[in-house]
Amino acid sequence: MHRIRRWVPLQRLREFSLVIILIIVVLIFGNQIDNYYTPRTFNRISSTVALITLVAVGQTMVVLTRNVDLSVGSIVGFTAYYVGRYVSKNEDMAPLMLAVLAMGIGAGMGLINGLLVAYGRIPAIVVTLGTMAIYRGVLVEYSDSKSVATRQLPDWIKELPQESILKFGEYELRALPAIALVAVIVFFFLLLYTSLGRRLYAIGSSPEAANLAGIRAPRMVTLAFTMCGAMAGLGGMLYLARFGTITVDAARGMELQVVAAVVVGGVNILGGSGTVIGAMLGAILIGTIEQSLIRMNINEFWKDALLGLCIIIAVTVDRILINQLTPWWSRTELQRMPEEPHAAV
Amino acid sequence: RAQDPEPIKAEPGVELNMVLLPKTLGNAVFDEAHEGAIEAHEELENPGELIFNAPTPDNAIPGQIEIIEASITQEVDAIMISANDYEQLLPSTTKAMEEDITVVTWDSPVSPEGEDLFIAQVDFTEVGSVMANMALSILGEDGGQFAILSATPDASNQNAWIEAMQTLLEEDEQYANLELVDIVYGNDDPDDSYNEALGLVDSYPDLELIMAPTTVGIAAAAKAMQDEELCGEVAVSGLGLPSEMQEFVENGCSQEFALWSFKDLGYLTYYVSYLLASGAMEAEEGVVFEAGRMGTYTIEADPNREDGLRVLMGPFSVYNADNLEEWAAGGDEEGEPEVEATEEAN
Amino acid sequence: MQQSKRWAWLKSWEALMFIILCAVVVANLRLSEHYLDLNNLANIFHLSIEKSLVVLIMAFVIINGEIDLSVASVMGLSATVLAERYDAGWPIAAGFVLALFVGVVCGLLNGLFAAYMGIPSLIVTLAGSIGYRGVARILLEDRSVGDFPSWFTSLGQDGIIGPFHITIFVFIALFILGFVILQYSVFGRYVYAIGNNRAAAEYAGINAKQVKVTIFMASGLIAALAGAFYAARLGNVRANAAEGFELDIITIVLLGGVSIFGGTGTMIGVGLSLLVVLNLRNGMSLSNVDGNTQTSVIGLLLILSVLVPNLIQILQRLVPRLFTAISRILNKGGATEPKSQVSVHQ
Amino acid sequence: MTADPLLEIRDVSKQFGATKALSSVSLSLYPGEVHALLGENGAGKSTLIKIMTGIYQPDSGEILLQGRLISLHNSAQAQKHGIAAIYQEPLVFPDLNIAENIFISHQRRNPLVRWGKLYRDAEKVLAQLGVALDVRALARGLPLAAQQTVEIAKAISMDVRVLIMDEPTASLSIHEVKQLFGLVRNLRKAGVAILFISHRLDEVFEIADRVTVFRDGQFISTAPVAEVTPEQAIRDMVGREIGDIFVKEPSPRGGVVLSVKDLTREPRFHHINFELHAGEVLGLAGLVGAGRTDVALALFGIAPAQHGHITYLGKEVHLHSPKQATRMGMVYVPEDRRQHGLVLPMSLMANISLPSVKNYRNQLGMVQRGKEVTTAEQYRQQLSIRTSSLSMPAGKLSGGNQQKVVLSKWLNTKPHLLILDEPTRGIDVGAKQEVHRLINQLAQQGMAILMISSDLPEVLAMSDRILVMREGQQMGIFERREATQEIIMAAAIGQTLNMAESAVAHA
Ligand SMILES: Nc1ncnc2c1ncn2[C@@H]1O[C@H](COP(=O)(O)OP(=O)(O)OP(=O)(O)O)[C@@H](O)[C@H]1O
Ligand SMILES: Nc1ncnc2c1ncn2[C@@H]1O[C@H](COP(=O)(O)OP(=O)(O)OP(=O)(O)O)[C@@H](O)[C@H]1O
Ligand SMILES: [Mg+2]
Ligand SMILES: [Mg+2]
Repeated sequence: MHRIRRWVPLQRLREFSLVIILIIVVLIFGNQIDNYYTPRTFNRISSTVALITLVAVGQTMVVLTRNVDLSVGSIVGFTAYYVGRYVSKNEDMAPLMLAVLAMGIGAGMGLINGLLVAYGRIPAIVVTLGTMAIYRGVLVEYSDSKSVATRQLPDWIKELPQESILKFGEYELRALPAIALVAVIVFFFLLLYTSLGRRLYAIGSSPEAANLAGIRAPRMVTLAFTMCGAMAGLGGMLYLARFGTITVDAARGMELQVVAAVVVGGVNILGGSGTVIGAMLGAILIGTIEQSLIRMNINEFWKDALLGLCIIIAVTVDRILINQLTPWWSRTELQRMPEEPHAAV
Repeated sequence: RAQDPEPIKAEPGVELNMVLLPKTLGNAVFDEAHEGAIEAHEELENPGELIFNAPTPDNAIPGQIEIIEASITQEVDAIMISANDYEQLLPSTTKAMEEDITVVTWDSPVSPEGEDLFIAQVDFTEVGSVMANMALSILGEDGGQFAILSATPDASNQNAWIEAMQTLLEEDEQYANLELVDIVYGNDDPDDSYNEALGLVDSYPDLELIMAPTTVGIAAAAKAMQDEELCGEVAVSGLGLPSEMQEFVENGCSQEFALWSFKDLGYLTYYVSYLLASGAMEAEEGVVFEAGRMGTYTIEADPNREDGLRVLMGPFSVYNADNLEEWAAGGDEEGEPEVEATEEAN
Repeated sequence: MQQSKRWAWLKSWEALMFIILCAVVVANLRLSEHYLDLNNLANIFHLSIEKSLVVLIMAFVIINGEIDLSVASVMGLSATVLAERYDAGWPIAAGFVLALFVGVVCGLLNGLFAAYMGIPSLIVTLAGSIGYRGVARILLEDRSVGDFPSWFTSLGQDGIIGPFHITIFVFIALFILGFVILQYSVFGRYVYAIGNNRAAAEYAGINAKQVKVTIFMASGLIAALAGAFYAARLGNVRANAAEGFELDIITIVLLGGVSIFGGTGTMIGVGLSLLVVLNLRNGMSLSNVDGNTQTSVIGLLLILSVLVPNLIQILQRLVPRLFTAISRILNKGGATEPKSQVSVHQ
Repeated sequence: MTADPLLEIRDVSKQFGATKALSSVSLSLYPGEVHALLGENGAGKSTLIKIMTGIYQPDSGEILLQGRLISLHNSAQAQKHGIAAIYQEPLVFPDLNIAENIFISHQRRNPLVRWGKLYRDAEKVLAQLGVALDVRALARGLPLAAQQTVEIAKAISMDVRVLIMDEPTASLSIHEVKQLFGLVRNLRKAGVAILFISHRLDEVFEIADRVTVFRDGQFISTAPVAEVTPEQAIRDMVGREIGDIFVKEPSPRGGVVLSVKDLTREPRFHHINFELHAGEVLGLAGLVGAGRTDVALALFGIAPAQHGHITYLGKEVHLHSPKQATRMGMVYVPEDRRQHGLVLPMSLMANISLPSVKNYRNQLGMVQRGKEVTTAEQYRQQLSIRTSSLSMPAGKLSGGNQQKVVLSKWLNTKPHLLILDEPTRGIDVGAKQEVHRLINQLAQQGMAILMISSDLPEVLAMSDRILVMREGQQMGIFERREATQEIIMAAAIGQTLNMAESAVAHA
């Protein structure tokens, strides 16, 4: 036990607990739904979750620094639209270049958020509530209320969602989940093994201490927002690939799904702790519940209530699991005053 | 069409401030309606203003109320509403009528006491029969399983159409083999609609058709089938925009879908409102009038709504591989379908 | 020093909001001749009365360091309960009481999970907002219930003093109550203390959990009351009542100078910000500005209202620094250093 | 010391609103010297330090490093110049582990984190300080003294030329202080310039080479340590003579207020037994980490004990929340004022009345500000809290003044049983006397007082009896007359007296 504790830090516990809950959830639904354990279910859920995961990874960067980006839905919508328009006029654009363009636009919007938050010293929620409306407004103006239609898009982008990268029998790893997975891995290492990542944690953990320690918080925060924007931009391109038809309402409300995934995944909304793996697990958990409820043969009007109930049960079980497991894990935890960070926004 | 001798004609040049109030902003169909209204506005040389305004989707009903109230304050002459709710706008539309403002609904009505009349794009029962016919033509004589992907559980238009279709399926022998297995709701959100469509496919392995009486739903469902390479197996049909659906008809994900012209709807709505607000016409059953390029219409009792009056625009355009090419070749730039309406033989 | 104290309030958030409010009012006066119509003045409040009510309690919630995203769903649920019971033959007053009770129970659930289970209120109330709305859907499905007794609808639709509705007076009463409690009572003191430093408050013998649960329950209660008002104003209820209200409500509270991290903000600031937003929206509606642009403008205002004072501060700090640097370059290690009078660091 | 100064402060002034924190002070630091800075609470010491590390910018004046003018706009720049500080209030990153906390400022240099090396290095640094903390453990919830240790480790791990220490020893006991001083001497040998701030004059006179005194933001004097006496230094600080160190007057011992039997919370403390009478001051001594705070937390219901019995005023009680304890007239003055003691953004007046605010209600339940002002004013005078106004946010007070607010806040609840945890942490000599007088006075009025303190002279001076703890165990209870520094120390480090004496002699 000592060994494990030594090499598996406490933070992993959150992920462990989420995996357990995920397994429970899958078992329960498997029991309720015919043909649940099929490759199809897997492919469905993985494709659906991919988009949220990707944006949630970026959001994690921001939330770690004790900020939040509520404009991601609008950024996804805007880039989806813009990239769609752009590619319909420049059909021979290379896929990679298009991705770069999407990330660039997203990063630009994220940069604006970041500058306002870090150098304008405005609370992130205020800035991004504002830019959420503004970016959407810009999209409405820009689009002139026309939508991007599937037929305007080059084939490769339309076919991207059905592209399969890896196949194990009928289980496929499709392009969208693969991209999300790559993002998760990249940012996992970025956060764990680079000093940049550690400083993001430091800033969120204690902004005052970061200031005293000589960490350039404004730069880091701006960077975090920019990365978040870039991920949302990439998300926009994938959104375009997935839905083809893009209206000005594209991805409206996505920010709440993303924030929910991040927070359910154990990223502290007050900053300083959490991992992208957790955020991904959060997205998978909510996505699985949502998708499975769709499959379940119950009255349409009961589904929302059940979804809310499932989420609250899942997070409660998670909390209880963590409380039970923590003493096992950590020697020092027992020595501490039981002063958990209280949760706010 | 009614054959009354003297249709009422509009007198151009009356100064009337009019508000065109669609459900939400940023939806292509409502912009087309706006174009139609502008065309009529110019044709009638109205020196007044044509105001086009709408709320955001997350503030739909209260937003429409705010706009109606603001219009009352501004003492406009007519409000043309595509209502987000059948009853909840009533207090404000009635108030508008009390202030002598003409209230005409289009696309989606309010309860009759809160409007002068309703410009029905098509007959609600007809939508049901068009959908049933499309289902029949796609599934064939032997029939098969199909499901409906609607907008929201409380979208009154969609519910009326679906109900009409269900009645028809039960009553008419012709459709005996069509088995409606489920109705699901995609909330007019591409994401939800996409997932609901896939959920249907997973839940009903023998499903052959998804019928989506909503433009958002049909496009999302078609894309979902395309992504899952199910286009040969599960067909998608319903009410869709040609511009959005062309691709899917070409690649076989959707054989047929239908819609009416929103531009014409806007045009007609404007004409009717102008006639009523200028006092040239009363909103009474049996009144015959001429609506510019669209010809003569009669105000009739609305068979679906007690005490309601309507002007039935019609007809439906059913689009398929044959006429979509024409449509694409002709009207792509202007966004106006050139296809002649294919009246359903029913 | 005396001088600086007297004018110190000018630097406060409330002063800033007041200035913005004046600007908005002046702009409205110039843009629309109808702004001062008594009806319009009543409408400013009346059309957003439900949101305004909930803003009051949301200020408590956020100052206490929590958030309640479920208010809109609680409003919807309470309206639904009221309507459903009425439909089932209960007198409306009984339904009203039950609706309030349901609101309190929702708040209690939020509070128990957030305060006693230690789950972030963001998740709890997000789940709540889905779940409570879901319960409303279960109750009413796709039905709509209306035809309430006229005394009930007249509460929400007819003025009692001129065009001013009784709901406005309820709001004023609650505002004063909220103001006194938050600013002058022991409970208010606790709210601030817990919002700033929960641990220190608990060491001081304050039962933070109890305070939080109380506030969540009050939030449920007020939301339920607002839901009932909504039913009265619209005269008809569907399960989707008040959907999407939470974001507007939170925006107004934040614009009022309440920190999302809790502990700061005043009722006056929130009241002023409410006036700013309502007047701004009204002015824009009268100028026929569409919903999206309205939201964008408020978003921009939200950012600018913090940015501008901060920019001034930053400039105040940078300019002397720049000046120092320049003078240093000019006289090479120069002896004359400008003194900046203002302290900018806090 | 004949060399040029390494760091020089010239005519630095700083004003906060109406408060003139520093007016035209100067100070120079030479390589290889320990320079002590003395001054009353609020004299401007911490402000000067924050200016030296770029946290604050001076309104006027200049900073010279090796004769060259430098401007510091943030602490990163200061670090580049080799200036590092241990701040008065330890501020750790709760979500980072201890190793990372120590090295976070270094990480700029290499972009990749090598975890293995990080842990090894951190262990090395802590070993130098003679402490064994688990470097892999998160810093969240670390006791104050451990936080302070981490801060010290952080500062000494940097390659510094100038090390500033703002009351590093305030929460340490003699044992740790000795370790720290050993380290400081090594640094001095290596040519580091050290600025040392403390209110414990004995420490200052033990370690410092030169002493500078500030008063009310003004420079008063600088002199080699040999040329000043403690009395003189105090006079310079306070601006007047102050009487002898306060002498405790005995108070009548009343009935048993609190009786604790076999109190245990593994692994922090076990089998604690004592009785506390009305009118009695029971000192709780021990080294840092002995578990004293944990006993207090168990009594206050924050971290309840697992076994044992607590009898309070004759009734057995099960305490599980501070509210419950407070209601019964038992209050706890926490050691960590920033986290547990104060609501920093609230006014100092509101902080003082917070636990007893219910007593300030009128019939309508509104708080009567007038009464609040009276109370706050009374404590301001009694404890000489230095502030420009009673509505100043508590966070803007100097460290010692914050501590006085914390004390006022709890004294004002008029409890039966008062648990004090490091009550005079960071309080200057003059005010300390006042606090001691107050404690004595309360005891005379019949209050039972449990006083935890790492300041051994304070424990000896104030207690009727002294309970000594070591690693969670009760080592014994000593009567006032039999207790000496040596005996208590010996018990605290778990040696018999003779061995302890030799240990002290060798250190
Ligand atoms: N940020 C601030 N805003 C306003 N006043 C401040 C601020 N920081 C310090 N002060 C004031 O400046 C004065 C000097 O404070 P400083 O912290 O330097 O004192 P100190 O000498 O360190 O005292 P102590 O021994 O109590 O730590 C105090 O009166 C304090 O109230
Ligand atoms: N300076 C330190 N060095 C190493 N460990 C420490 C130090 N300070 C605290 N700890 C850790 O914290 C635990 C106890 O802290 P706690 O504050 O409860 O004890 P305490 O006796 O009240 O200390 P204090 O003297 O600070 O009041 C110890 O077991 C130890 O693990
Ligand atoms: Mg200090
Ligand atoms: Mg302690």
